[in-house]
Amino acid sequence: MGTLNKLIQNRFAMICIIFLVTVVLTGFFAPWLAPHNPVDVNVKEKLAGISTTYPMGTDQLGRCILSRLLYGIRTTVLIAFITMAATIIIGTLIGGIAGLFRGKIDEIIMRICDIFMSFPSEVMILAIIGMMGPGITNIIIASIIAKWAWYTRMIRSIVIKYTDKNYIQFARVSGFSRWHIFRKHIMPNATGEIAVLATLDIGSVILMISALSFLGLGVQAPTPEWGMMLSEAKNVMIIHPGLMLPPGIAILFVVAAFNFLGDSLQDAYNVKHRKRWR
Amino acid sequence: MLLEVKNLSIYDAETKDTIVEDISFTLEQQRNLGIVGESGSGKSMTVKGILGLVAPWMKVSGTAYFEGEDMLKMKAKAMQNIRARHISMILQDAMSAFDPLDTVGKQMMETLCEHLKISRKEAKQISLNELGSLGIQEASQMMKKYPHQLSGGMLQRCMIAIAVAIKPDVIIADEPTTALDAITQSEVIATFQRLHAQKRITFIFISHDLGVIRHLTEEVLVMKDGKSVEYGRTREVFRYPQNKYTKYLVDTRLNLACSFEKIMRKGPYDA
Amino acid sequence: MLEMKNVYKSYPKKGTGFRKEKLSVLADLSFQINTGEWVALLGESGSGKSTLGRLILGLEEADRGSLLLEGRNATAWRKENRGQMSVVFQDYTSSVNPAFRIKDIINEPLKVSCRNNCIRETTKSLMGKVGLPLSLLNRYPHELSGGQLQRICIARAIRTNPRFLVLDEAVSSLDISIQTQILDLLHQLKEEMDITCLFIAHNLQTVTYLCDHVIFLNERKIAEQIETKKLADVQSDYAKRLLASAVQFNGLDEELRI
Amino acid sequence: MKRYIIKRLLSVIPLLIGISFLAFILINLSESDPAEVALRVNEITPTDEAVAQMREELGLDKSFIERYLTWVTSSIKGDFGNSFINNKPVINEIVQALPATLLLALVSFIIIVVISVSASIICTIFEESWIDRTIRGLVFIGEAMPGYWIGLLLMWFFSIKLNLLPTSGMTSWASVILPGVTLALAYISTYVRLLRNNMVQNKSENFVLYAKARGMKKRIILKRIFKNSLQTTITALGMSIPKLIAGTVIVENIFAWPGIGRLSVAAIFNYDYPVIQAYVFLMAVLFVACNLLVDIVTAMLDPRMRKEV
Repeated sequence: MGTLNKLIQNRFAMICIIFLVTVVLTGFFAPWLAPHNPVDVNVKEKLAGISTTYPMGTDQLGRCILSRLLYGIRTTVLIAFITMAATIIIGTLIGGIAGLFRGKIDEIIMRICDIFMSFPSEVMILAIIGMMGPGITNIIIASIIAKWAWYTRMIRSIVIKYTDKNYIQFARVSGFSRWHIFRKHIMPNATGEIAVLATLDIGSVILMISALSFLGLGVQAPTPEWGMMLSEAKNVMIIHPGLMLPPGIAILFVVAAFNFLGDSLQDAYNVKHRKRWR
Repeated sequence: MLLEVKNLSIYDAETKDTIVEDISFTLEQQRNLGIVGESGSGKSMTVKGILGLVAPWMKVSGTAYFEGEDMLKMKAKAMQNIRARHISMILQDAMSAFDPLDTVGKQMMETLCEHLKISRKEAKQISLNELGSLGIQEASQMMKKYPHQLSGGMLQRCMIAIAVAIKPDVIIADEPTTALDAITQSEVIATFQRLHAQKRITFIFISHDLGVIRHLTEEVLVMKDGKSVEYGRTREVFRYPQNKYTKYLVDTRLNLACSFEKIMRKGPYDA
Repeated sequence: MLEMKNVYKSYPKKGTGFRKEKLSVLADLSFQINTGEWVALLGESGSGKSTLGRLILGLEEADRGSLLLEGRNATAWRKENRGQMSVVFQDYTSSVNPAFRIKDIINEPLKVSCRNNCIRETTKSLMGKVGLPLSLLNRYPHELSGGQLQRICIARAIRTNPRFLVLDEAVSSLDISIQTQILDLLHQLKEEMDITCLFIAHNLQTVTYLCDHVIFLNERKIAEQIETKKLADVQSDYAKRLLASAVQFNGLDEELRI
Repeated sequence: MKRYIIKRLLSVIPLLIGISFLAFILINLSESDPAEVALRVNEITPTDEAVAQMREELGLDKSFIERYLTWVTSSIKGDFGNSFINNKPVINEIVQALPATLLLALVSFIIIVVISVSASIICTIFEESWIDRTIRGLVFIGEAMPGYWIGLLLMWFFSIKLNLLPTSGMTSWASVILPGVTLALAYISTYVRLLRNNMVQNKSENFVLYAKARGMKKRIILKRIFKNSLQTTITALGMSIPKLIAGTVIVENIFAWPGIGRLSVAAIFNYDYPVIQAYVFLMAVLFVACNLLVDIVTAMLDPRMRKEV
């Protein structure tokens, strides 16, 4: 369809897609691609420079940075994907119900969302992690709780936008059931917009997860994770500042690629979004 | 001769579409010009091109002489002066044409102070007079209102009042009645007719409604797909259309009017 | 066919608050449409004419009053007569799902009244009926012009042979030459089909072209209901003014004298 | 207008009740028994007897609703209980840490306002020029950079490499510069993007075309564009205040800034539930209050809102 063509024509967006696919595949095949075990400590070789055995050098415990970076994809990107998928499923379910049925149910759901959205997401996540303790599962749960309300609201407004379209009004007049309308008319059109939302937001999820790990609240040592690698690099900043670069750049590139892709997707979807001038 | 446009073409550099192609017309003192065409025929773009109101990526070529000067080659500053003093414009969508955050009166006065170099007090007086002569009661109350508090017809009149108060040589009205309800529409048209007769203002009307154009203009330019298909005296063009497309437009329009006319003629008033 | 009695309708005003303020759009409305008649509903923007259409279609509920279809409660009627009521909207671009092919769009209503066996045959004749080539069937909506899309919407609306049709400003956003074509099409359908129709419009000329009765709606109320033939002797002030303004710009040659 | 403010104030009440309830539930999510935790952190062996005593002391033996009500009523009075760690009233700890956080938030708020407003105005005036493109490019990179990474890089460059500014702590006035800039940089991109898009969109509004058509000067037209963007600007910047205060968590930890963000993270590591509870509740209240204020201010600015209510 038109959307896909437009995306393919956008060369930079294609580069982003290729890059992200490569990143995901690299993460998947990390055990075969990484030169070393990412958790193998080798104190003799600590803070080594670039060499053929250690293409990116080693950290303060002598662990191979490249290997840790590659394995880090598994944690960071995977956690982000899981969080996003779960949030979207919850948001679509609840937001869909609210948007489709309106009335009392909608009112109640929206008030609950209001309450959840009164907490800044950072605070909400801190609170939940504070209560349940640090750890991977807990940051995923915390991020979902912090984000679901916003998604529910966005997806509800998307659903409502479509229910106001004439072709849905026509289907209602013809006597189609709500379920039929939702399945045939709303979902296919809304999926694209939800995908745009998710792509635009996944970067911020990655940033948040790595930030929590940086604080020591997320992924626990010795599991390799980019945010945590930065936190470790901080400790040896004075003697070996170079350690800060690989994980930081990795996060920057992945997040930037997702953001750019999200923007291009949005442009491709909204033909009307094109610059207007009267 | 007030305005002479020759071989005007507008080209969209982004989409590489030609929007207006080779349009020529002349506007004589006191002889209103109508530009008719269906949606997308480029009629509105034509006048925006002349006044330099198109987006930067629209390339305008040709000549448009106003008082011996080619408007298409003017600097932005000189063009602003033309728009301020010589050629006023009335837009189609009155509801969104005023800044929603300011009162209508303030925006009227701002325009007058700027262009006529007068004090706010004088500007207010002129605005009141103009609004009054357009048949608006309690004009001073109205000037204190914000755009969202007024109807489309009222805002349309405010635009007309601004345009008239500046005493320009030409007023260009872009679909001035399309967004209005039938009754308001006929009132606004009556206003235009009066202004033309009393204040001796020359108008360019852009419309898709042949009935309105027939009422208001002496000359007409018929456009289709960015090209001019017929240009001449309104009466003649509508009565004996030379071009196939013009004939088609006139015929469909008459066809539509016919049943209504029949019913009305049968009525008791006919006697 | 349709009878409306003392119908009131209002919308909640925007803004937060506990006491919901209401904006009344229709007040104490009563009228009826006889079977087989084409009735026009005329009014200015904001007179509540579209809301009235939506009430009849069941897209909205009235606050008060009763709506009867063929002598029965409207909700019950709709449930039993799926596909027997249909509509054409003003905005043709949002009337069709952009992801569907034309053939899927016009055949969609059939899924309710389940008469799948003769689809091919009638699709063909239907396209002929609304004056469109069969080659359009496999296209997508964005490849069609406004006039063609509105024809598609009409084809879809009459797909299930409905008994009642609402045309909500169905020609208003089209160019006048296209308007005439669509009106001709509707005229022809009126002759061929046994259908009752409510034609919502704001333009008198289009109304007289097509309808037997005219209802003037002004400021939430019915100003006047009259046979189109007798349009010239309307009584109410609003209808007179509307008529006068229409008369003025009707012709292209001589001004129509009345 | 008065009615609108009253209405808006009243609408906050159910929201606050909801928030306090949610904050309370969050705290009770914890898998471990608070009484046990309280004993452990004070290095008392949690025998059954001691736990039971502690439960009574903390009021944990009462019903859920009862506990909620006591918690809310005492919270309103500013009594959030005592810290598990040092047994001092939580409110004192927070009041002690708050000024540092407020200072940090204020500094970065000023930086954000100055830079994002001026950058978006420049972008709007010179739309699609090289400067607009450059700023947009920087914004794009800024949005993808982790805030704490920027902080580390700045710290390394200015404190270690150039030795211009102190690395951490709150020792002199200069110490606020790095954390303030880091905090601001994390948010600036978002705001520049938001404001610029809003202004550019306003540029294509019909009233701008009409202002041009009636021959207004460019300066006056720009003024109108900016005035129309003011509402979005105030909303965005107003809401940035609570976000900044909440967002100090990371920055305070990088630069060892003695504010409430660091306090709360320390509390999380120490399972100091009363502190976390108080932090969450106060943040939510702050968020709601700012939201309310911003709503009222923007409503006062917009004539459409002013009349309607």
